[in-house]
Amino acid sequence: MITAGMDIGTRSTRVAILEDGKKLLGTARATTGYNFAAAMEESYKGALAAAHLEAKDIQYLAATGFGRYRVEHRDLSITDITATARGARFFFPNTKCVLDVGAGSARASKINERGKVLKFRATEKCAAGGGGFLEKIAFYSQINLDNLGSTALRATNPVAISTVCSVLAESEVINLITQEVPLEDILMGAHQSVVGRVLLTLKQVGIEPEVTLTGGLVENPAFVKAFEEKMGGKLNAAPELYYAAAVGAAYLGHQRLQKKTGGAA
Amino acid sequence: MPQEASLSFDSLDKAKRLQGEITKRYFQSLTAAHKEGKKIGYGFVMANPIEFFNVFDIVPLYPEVTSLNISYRGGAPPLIALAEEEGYSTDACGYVKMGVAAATDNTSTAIGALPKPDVLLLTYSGCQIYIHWWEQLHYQTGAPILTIDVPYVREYDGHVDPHDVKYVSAQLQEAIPEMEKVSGKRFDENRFKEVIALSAKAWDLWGQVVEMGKLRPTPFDAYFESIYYMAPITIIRGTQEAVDFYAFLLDELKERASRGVGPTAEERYRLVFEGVPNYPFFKKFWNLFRQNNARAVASTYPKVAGMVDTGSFRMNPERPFDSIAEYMIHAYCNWNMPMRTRLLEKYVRDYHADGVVIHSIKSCRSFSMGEGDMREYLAKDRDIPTLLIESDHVDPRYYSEAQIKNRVEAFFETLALRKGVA
Amino acid sequence: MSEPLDTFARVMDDSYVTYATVADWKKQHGRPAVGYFPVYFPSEVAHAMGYLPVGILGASGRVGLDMATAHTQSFVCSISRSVFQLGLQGNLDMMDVLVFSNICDVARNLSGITQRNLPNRSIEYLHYPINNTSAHAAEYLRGEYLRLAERMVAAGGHKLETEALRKSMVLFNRKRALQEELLAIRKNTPWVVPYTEFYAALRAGATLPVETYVEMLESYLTGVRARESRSKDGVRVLVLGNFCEQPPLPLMKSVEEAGCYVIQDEALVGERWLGQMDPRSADPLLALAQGYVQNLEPMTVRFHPTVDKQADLLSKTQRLGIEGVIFTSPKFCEPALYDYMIGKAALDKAGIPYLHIEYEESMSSFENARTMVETFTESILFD
Amino acid sequence: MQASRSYYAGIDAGSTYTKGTLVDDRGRMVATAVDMTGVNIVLATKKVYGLLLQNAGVNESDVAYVVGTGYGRYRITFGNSQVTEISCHAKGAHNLFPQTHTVLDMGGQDTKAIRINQHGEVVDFTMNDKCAAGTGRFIEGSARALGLALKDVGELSLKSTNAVKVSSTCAVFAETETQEQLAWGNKLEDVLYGIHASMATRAIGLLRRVGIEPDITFTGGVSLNPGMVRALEEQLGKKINHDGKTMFCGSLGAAIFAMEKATSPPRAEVAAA
Ligand SMILES: Nc1ncnc2c1ncn2[C@@H]1O[C@H](COP(=O)(O)OP(=O)(O)O)[C@@H](O)[C@H]1O
Ligand SMILES: Nc1ncnc2c1ncn2[C@@H]1O[C@H](COP(=O)(O)OP(=O)(O)O)[C@@H](O)[C@H]1O
Ligand code: SF4
Ligand code: SF4
Ligand code: SF4
Repeated sequence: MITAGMDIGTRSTRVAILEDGKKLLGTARATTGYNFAAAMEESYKGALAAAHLEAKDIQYLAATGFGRYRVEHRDLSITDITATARGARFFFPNTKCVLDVGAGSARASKINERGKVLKFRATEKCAAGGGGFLEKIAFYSQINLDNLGSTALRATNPVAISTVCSVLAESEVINLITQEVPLEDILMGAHQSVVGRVLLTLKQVGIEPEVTLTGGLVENPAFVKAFEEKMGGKLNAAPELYYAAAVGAAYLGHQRLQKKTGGAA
Repeated sequence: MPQEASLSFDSLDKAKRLQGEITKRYFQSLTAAHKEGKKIGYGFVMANPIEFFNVFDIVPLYPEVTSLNISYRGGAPPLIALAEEEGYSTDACGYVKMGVAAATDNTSTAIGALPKPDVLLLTYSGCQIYIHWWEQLHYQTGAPILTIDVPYVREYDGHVDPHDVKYVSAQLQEAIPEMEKVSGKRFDENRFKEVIALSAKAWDLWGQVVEMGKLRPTPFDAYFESIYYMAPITIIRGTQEAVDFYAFLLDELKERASRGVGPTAEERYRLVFEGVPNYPFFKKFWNLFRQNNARAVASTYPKVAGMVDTGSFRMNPERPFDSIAEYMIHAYCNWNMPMRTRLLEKYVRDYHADGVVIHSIKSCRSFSMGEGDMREYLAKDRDIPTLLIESDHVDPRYYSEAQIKNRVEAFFETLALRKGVA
Repeated sequence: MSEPLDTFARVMDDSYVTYATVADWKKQHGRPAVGYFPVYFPSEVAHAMGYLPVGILGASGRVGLDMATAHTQSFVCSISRSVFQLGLQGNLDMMDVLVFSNICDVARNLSGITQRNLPNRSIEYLHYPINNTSAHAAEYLRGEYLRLAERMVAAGGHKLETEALRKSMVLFNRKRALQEELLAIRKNTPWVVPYTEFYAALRAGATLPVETYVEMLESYLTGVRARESRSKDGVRVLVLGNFCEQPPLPLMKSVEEAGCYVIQDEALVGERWLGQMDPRSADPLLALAQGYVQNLEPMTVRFHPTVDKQADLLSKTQRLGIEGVIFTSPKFCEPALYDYMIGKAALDKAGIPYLHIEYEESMSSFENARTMVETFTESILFD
Repeated sequence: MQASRSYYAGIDAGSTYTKGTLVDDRGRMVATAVDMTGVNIVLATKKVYGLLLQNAGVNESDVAYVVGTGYGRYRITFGNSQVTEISCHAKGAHNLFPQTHTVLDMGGQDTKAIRINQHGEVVDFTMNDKCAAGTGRFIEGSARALGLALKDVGELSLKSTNAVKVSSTCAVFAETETQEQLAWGNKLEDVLYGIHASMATRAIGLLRRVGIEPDITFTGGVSLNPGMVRALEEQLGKKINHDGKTMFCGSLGAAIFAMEKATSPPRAEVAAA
């Protein structure tokens, strides 16, 4: 049984293909931009290619993310909170808390052993924290996003950036830059500031290990480190978790399909 | 009204130290209260009938006073974080968040662990968040709420209907049995009158202090220094100690005036301030003005302790309940916005000020909602240079130094132009 | 059937900005109108004096806030700014009297700045007592009503006569009884009346003259009773927090689309929340005041020394068969945010699922809220 | 060749760009220069100053006085004094458009409304408050979400025939807001114009705080954005002054201040920090 999950996020569109809800056959991503259709097609084709499959092989397609209703040939649509929870458990079966950090905002949820969401919180306006802020900071400091985390890790004396609204936090960063505070200290401070907001959301649902991080920031080592330090515990983070929502959607698609066909593979 | 007198200009600055000692003793009395078998009553600064607490020997704890002191020492963030983890919004008043966090089991603060309330006296005047705050504490600690409903001064000409005074006065009397129950003390009318007589003396002296701002140059900063000086009128009013303090302060300021010294090297600008100060960055904030040789000659914030300079009330031992009621009704934030706006304008005129600074805090809609309109009126209709800046009184996350500095500097650039041209 | 509904929809539509219904009524009757800011207002008094009482409920994003922005800061709720904007751009000109009250600091200060900026108008402020344990509270409120009545005479109304007041009380009792019936229908068979329809029917009641409204609501209810509709499955939710600033309808729609039935909410709660008042009382004005003071149904912006909000919430969820509670708070609305904390603590203890979302009357992006509501429903429905 | 020491420079070290302007002894704009501010402000200001001299073809020794402005004004090591960008934008706008009474400056992180008198002096000013909604960041956020270049956003929005209502201009949620409007099936240009219109409403709110008196001059980086110009003009119902040079108003004003400071006897000095 081959199922696919498609996650249309504000920044990127991601596709994952699963076999029997167990084996990850392939993934791909594309920038969402303003042409959703193109992003969907690109990522879908990419995942098929990675899985060495053709379109007709896909028996079920589950869509998630804010653009889920735009996927016309979808069989099912699920919210990204539900999908991410299942995806996190797919990779880390002992996950109790999921923390999904995207470009704009973060969501924390507490889940049970079957991956069902028990409680969740999303960051609200004015206290939102996400990867987008870090991207801006990378832009000001004229460093590549890929190197952002590793540069921040060199900090010896991170400065606190405490402003609430993350746009105003940018002004604070700029102010620090004008005061010639060492760049890596500012960068680490910026990471810590996102960590603070996101951790607050996690605390509001109640921290219970294991905690799994999903979304764009899994690729940022400084974020992971700062988070673990502040939380005082380990965070599951792996590059595959970037696709957690898509994988979770494909997984739920598989379950659904199984129910419909009575489990006959 | 931070506890320590950490800024001193010259030897003529003993009153601040004295105030520091008073506040310190007050905090000690809080921690000791339960051990000494006394009851703790939580109360608000605005319109607090402290005389009413005094007469029952209930030790009043003002979470606003404790919070600002904690905040002044940089102790606000952990308390605010604790409350936000509970689920309180970033948009909620910082005082409430600090208050509920400090009343949570095993919480220590920058001024020690605070005792829990035995009674919550809800003197609802000037701020409706007071109601919600006490409700939170009620559900959190189980302490009973005793309500005194204080109507708003809603006539734009300041008229207060006699039925308002009657209503408040009646409620105070209705509250006596409850207070007797909580405190285990009987109400003693003679003692009540004595306390009120002392309170009246302190008010009178404090009123004279405030008026010193009219001198040119002013011997004190009527905003930044008043923050210290207003403490005793709030926390120990109705005692001889408070009377002595204000007599001492008045002498000190007269002495300063006779020697021609004041809070800045010279007096280049005379300003009127509106709004709650910024406690976490109190000195930095003050410095932005001191550097420019600007002194506050009058301000509204210290009047939250009582509208001492508007003739709105007089403590009178012969009319104990009614005079307290009048005092409670005339809390600064219990005045409607047009009255508040006109008061600022009057200050500018009476104190010969060059401009107005409005420090608008995000936590407090009671103070801040409408300050934009005040600015609009003063600047546009009255051509009074007016600066509006925003931050918060306790939450350092809302203080953006670069932004504020920029605005303050630009304001002084325009003031300089005016004075240069004039 | 569709006739009352069309009227409700049309009246709702013009109650955002234009208030055409009010203008027409004034032209026709040559009598004054009084606009009131949420939550509660003694419409009986206004009606008895020949006024048309009109709820001013915010513009729901249909006006730009450029003028309001010039006078207020950004950290206040949207309804206060949109109402101020409506005032400044002249949309409230047909209200001869505007009334504010002590629901929160924002609304309170708004009265003053409105007074300063709309000078040739009677801007009144009513203080509703919060100490309902005081023996003097009802008497005090009666005094407030009299004071208001005096001002309303000055602004062009009739004198307040006892008999007229009794008649008005009968009418408004009828209005509330009919609204109760509508609420009962939603409680028992929520699939029969979609939320948007329910809301329009309620909202029209804050604008239409009560005589017309009662008639229309009766005919609407007759139609509804005759409706046949298969019962549908859905999660029964209680929505709290929408007592003042009105949530945009698409937001409430998405709650229903996600599979929830809003069994009860606080929309326009001030219109319907006082039960029956005794028109035969020797002093009907005092009866009206007592109705307010002695009503023990909690409301966020009304403090009650004698009511346990937590116990009340739990008993309500039980009584109504509620499966989940959705707290909606207008952005920057402190009263709603604090009541959320009180309610949340009770629900946590009782193990009842709940969700918290923030909204603004003018919001144009619903995706975040929608995702949360859908997830919430999924988590209640599926295992 | 002019006599030496008859040029005056203004350097505006902004949050995003550092701008420089050189004027001659009659206050005429001689040259401009611009570069990203980046992390090293000292370097950026030096570089822009160098570029400026190069563009004008004059030597450093020909410059009599340099005034710094912008957030990084205290980092301008070669400057003689500093003035806030509020006074500078006023001065600059007055220089370019002498009839100006109201200035709207939209930069990267804040928006300012300034009322000025006939001498280009600030009478009243206000800036966006603690909320950053409606600043240039919103456009940047949308542009990034859509993968568009900043300079194309305004152009594209001009194609709009049916602007979408985008009421929230919370800069933090710019991306979500923009993408969701597209997900509803709205046209790209209509969404973009909706964004500009909504930002214009907020900016006009700020202008109203100080009072709108003609002429209105639009300055700062966002004045290069034609979508914003159209939205402002539509809502104000009148024309606003702007041109390719209005982005340099801050540095131009600083240069004029430099000229005034160097040539006139000191008036009531402003005690800066
Ligand atoms: N190579 C990378 N290194 C570090 N961070 C990255 C990298 N790629 C993406 N990110 C971070 O991930 C965020 C985008 O997350 P994503 O999950 O794609 O967003 P969304 O779910 O909103 O579409 C960016 O804002 C950025 O901070
Ligand atoms: N070519 C352009 N087209 C449209 N907008 C532009 C262009 N260049 C800059 N901007 C806008 O100008 C802003 C920066 O303005 P600027 O006045 O330089 O700000 P600051 O003084 O804070 O550095 C950017 O956020 C961007 O929105
Ligand atoms: S821009 Fe910042 S302060 Fe303004 S609404 Fe958005 S998050 Fe809040
Ligand atoms: S809202 Fe204002 S007056 Fe009320 S408690 Fe908070 S800071 Fe004090
Ligand atoms: S929405 Fe909330 S804050 Fe705004 S006026 Fe209503 S009660 Fe007050």
